[in-house]
Amino acid sequence: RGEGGDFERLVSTDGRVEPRDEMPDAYRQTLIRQIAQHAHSEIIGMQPEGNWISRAPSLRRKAILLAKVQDEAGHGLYLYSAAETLGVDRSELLDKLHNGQQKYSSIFNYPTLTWADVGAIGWLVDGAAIMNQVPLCRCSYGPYARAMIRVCKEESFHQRQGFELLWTLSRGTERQRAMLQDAANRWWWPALMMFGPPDTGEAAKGGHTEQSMAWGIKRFSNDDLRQKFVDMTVPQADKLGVTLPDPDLRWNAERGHYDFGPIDWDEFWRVLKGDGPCNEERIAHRVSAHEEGAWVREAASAYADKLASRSTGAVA
Amino acid sequence: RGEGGDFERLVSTDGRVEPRDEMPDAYRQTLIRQIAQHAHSEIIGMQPEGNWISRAPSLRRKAILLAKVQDEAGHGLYLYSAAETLGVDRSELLDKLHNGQQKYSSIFNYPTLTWADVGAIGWLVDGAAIMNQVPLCRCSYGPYARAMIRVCKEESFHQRQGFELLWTLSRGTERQRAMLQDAANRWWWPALMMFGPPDTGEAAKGGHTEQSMAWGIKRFSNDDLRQKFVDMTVPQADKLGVTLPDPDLRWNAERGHYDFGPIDWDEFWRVLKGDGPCNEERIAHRVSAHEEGAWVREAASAYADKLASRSTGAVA
Amino acid sequence: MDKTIAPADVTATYLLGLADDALIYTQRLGEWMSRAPQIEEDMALGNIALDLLGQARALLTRVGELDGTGRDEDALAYLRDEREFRNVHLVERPRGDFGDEMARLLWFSSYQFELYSQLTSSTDEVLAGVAAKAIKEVTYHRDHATQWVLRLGDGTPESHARMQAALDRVAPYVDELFTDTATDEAATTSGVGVLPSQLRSAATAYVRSVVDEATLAMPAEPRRRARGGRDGIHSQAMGYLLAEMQHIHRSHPDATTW
Amino acid sequence: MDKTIAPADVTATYLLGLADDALIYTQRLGEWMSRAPQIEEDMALGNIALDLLGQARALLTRVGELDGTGRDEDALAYLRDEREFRNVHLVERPRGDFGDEMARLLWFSSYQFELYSQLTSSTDEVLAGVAAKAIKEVTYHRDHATQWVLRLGDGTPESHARMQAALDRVAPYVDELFTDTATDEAATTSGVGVLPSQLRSAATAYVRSVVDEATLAMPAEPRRRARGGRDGIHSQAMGYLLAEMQHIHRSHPDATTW
Repeated sequence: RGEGGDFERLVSTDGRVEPRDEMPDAYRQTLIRQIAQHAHSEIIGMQPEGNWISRAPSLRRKAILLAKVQDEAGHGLYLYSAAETLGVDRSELLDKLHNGQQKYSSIFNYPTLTWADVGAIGWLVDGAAIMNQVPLCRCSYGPYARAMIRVCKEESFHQRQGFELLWTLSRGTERQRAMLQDAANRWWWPALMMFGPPDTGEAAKGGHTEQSMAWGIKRFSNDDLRQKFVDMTVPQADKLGVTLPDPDLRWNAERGHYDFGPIDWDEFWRVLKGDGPCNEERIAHRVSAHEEGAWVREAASAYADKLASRSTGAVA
Repeated sequence: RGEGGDFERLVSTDGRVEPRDEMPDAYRQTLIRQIAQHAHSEIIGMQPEGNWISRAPSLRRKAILLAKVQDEAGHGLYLYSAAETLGVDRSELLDKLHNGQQKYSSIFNYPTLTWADVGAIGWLVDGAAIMNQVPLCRCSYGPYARAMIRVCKEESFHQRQGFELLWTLSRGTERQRAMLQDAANRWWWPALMMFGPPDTGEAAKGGHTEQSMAWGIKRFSNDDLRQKFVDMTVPQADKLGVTLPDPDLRWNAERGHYDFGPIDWDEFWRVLKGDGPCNEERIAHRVSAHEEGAWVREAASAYADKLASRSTGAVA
Repeated sequence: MDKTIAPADVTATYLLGLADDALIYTQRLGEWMSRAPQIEEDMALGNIALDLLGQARALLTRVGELDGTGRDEDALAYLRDEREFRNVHLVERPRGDFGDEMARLLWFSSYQFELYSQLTSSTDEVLAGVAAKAIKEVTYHRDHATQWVLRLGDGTPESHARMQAALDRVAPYVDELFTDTATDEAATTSGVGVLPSQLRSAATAYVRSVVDEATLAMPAEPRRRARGGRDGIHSQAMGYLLAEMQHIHRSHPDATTW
Repeated sequence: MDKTIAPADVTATYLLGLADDALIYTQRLGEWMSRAPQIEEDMALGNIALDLLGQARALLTRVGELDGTGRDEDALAYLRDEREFRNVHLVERPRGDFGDEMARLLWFSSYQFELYSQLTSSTDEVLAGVAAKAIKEVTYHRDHATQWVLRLGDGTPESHARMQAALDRVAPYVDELFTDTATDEAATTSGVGVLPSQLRSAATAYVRSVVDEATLAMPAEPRRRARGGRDGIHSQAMGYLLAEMQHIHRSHPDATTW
């Protein structure tokens, strides 16, 4: 403890770095950025799904959706707490979300246009998120790894619920099935983009992947995770009777994987840089909730101070 | 002209008093109050019907309703203009509406709960209004009388449209007919209250009716107008297949009129004094439109001043 | 309305009022998701909404069994028209600021607390069961509202003023909670229900104790009072709430499952 | 979307875009009734809404004749789902302040002015007739917006700032008005329609002249651009607009007349 060597040894032996351990500043900053982005994604992710709470077409689905959006708030909290162990605080991170210094997952810049989108988010977006997150349960930073274990457990539950919602539509009327197909058409490619730009082969040069892997934060490349996701999801689409919107998608027996067509990275970068359908709306919604709640948070803090000083007074 | 006798002579010979004529201050104040209340009723009356523009169940009805609400704005304008001939201005009258110093017809403190209410307002509320207003076309004050001629013409059109809407419902499904009956149940008594409290027999003492009649502002008592309205409306209800919610309602061959049951004047006074379903809402809606528009009105006025001073500058 | 539109069975009609209160309040609380002052509060309001939705579902299902129409919870929630909803105006009131929500929740949970405390001995076993479960939930709701009214009332000068204003704005909706209808009387006679008027003093005493401790004042007698919700007479806000809630369901009349 | 959901007939699909623009903008303008800054403006916005509703009704009726489904104007307005609406995002944008509305109206009426000026010679006679009538209406709409942008831009410092901010907020929605779709190209080839891209410079020049005279600045290239409306990809506001518009009609599936 206290020696520079501890960190290297911990990481190289697949041990867990804990908050009290020394760690390189770059490692700390990378983690803060990544955990914050992850937390922000949970919080912003409440909006596209929250959009359907009032309109859910059955009370059972309304309850499931309410519980899911509530879980996302919970995930946000665990993750902000994990980030706080690295010496930042939540309000600082929220400020950076609000002023654009920190990002959230670009997938949430797409709108939820039909009820089937709620299912598609569970099936595809949560599915992709889990693929990204399961390896993080073995992340070198202990608090993050432990938060991810809890998050992943709940996310798999959400993913199954999303699939089940779509399965119900797939057994439904023609219009329900059309709604399902349409949602798959719109969410498939953005879901594939969630793994980030290519980081193997030529594209490996200059990215963060290598360093993150060395630090035990990242375990698989974006491309490997994306392939795993495609391999997992195509059979599920078959079960739903959905045609995924990729004419190049086919089983490659030689590789033992599904081949898939080229991803429109121009769209990815465009949306990431602000020209997505909902970028402004998501941040404006979040900022307005934050600003409208300022007086409440101030009151809670003033009241806590009063209570503390009263109990001090009583003691004195 | 210029002699006190002119006014008395004009009024007693059923002539028209014009803005440039001298008139007793009490006459002027009575007219201002009455015309302003009438104008305010048109403006506030836009709200209960405007409530259904976005939800009208056919595009044809949506167009009719839009046009009707727009006509009400127009009526408000004629009437404020008529009031302005008496030496007040619109903004002053609007302030008095907003701060509660002047009233509007209490009927608009009831909510429009179903689509049939739009028809019921046309049939019953406009019907009662016309009954009140037709005699005002012969009012002793010229500008008011002329405004009323125009208003009454349009109101009769609205009244027929309202009836036609309900007639369509009466030929419709069971649920459409139930909606019609329910609207009649809820609007019948408030419509009868629109003629104001009793002002004949015992009740005649201490009211304003006598003076207003002497001045040629009022031509019939509240009770006479109410009776005329009942006599006109009962056969229309029959045509619609509607049962009016009054067990005492029946033809009295001896009187040559319909008898009807006692009116709940407690409800009338309660609503008038502020404890109606929508009093707060109507005024709050109106005040907020007014306040949100303040910057626009100020800009229009500043711009008009600039134009005026530019054209003066060009001349000089 | 009781005679013409409401289900014939008194118990069903009585339960429908309780169910609609919970359902419509769920709609309003759900609007807070992603809009609360802090993330913990998104979670808390979501929890409360879920509890109320659970109550609504159990009660609606029971109504469908009792009233002879064979409607399930969804038919009752999605396919009734505005005039057939029997909730009080308090719960349909449009979402205001967080102070308004805590004022509404304090009154509503104090009412529900007294209500369900008594209904555990309802002769309708389903209702008694719902009440037994709900009482634990409602105790938490009431405590949650209490804590916030204390914090806001005794927090900053701004929050004190805003919390007081919120209590004043909610005041016109309180009386309806404790007003007996003919259905209440019949349901009480049959041992199914309880008279709302008998809940008034305990609920009011609780609210008053919170308001006092929060250094706030109980509002003066309001100039107007909401009425008629139990007879299906609602505010103009209700139609918009139902349009939103029912639109997708009603847009698929031939769908049998979601 | 063109391949799967939209009516097969290109003309019908083309007209549906124009109809939906008018219909959805009618909904937003109708929200101003009783909420305008002055009574004259309630009347003016009501007039404009009525004109647009008239266009929408004529065009929807024509769509129903052409697309072979036999739907009347009401079936098309009330019984389509969100993904089947082909309007641009500009018209579905939630009502902002009066400056936002005038910025929207200036752009939309300038677009419609150029559009209908050309469509008077459409090979579809119904469309040519609608255009001939609409051109007079739209001339008034454009003039009305122009007068207000001048007053607000060159009025008070506050109104200048607010009008500029409104122009900036509307900027992301302008490009879509002038973006050609495959349907536009096919309809232009057949002589029914006109390419939106060919309307851009004249409409923009008009707006620019007004903005200049109003002492305002044309907004910089916006960071984001709305897209997809003609393919039925809308903003999240659209579902709520349709819920409100369609709820009563959809609540009475067996009603044949209103």
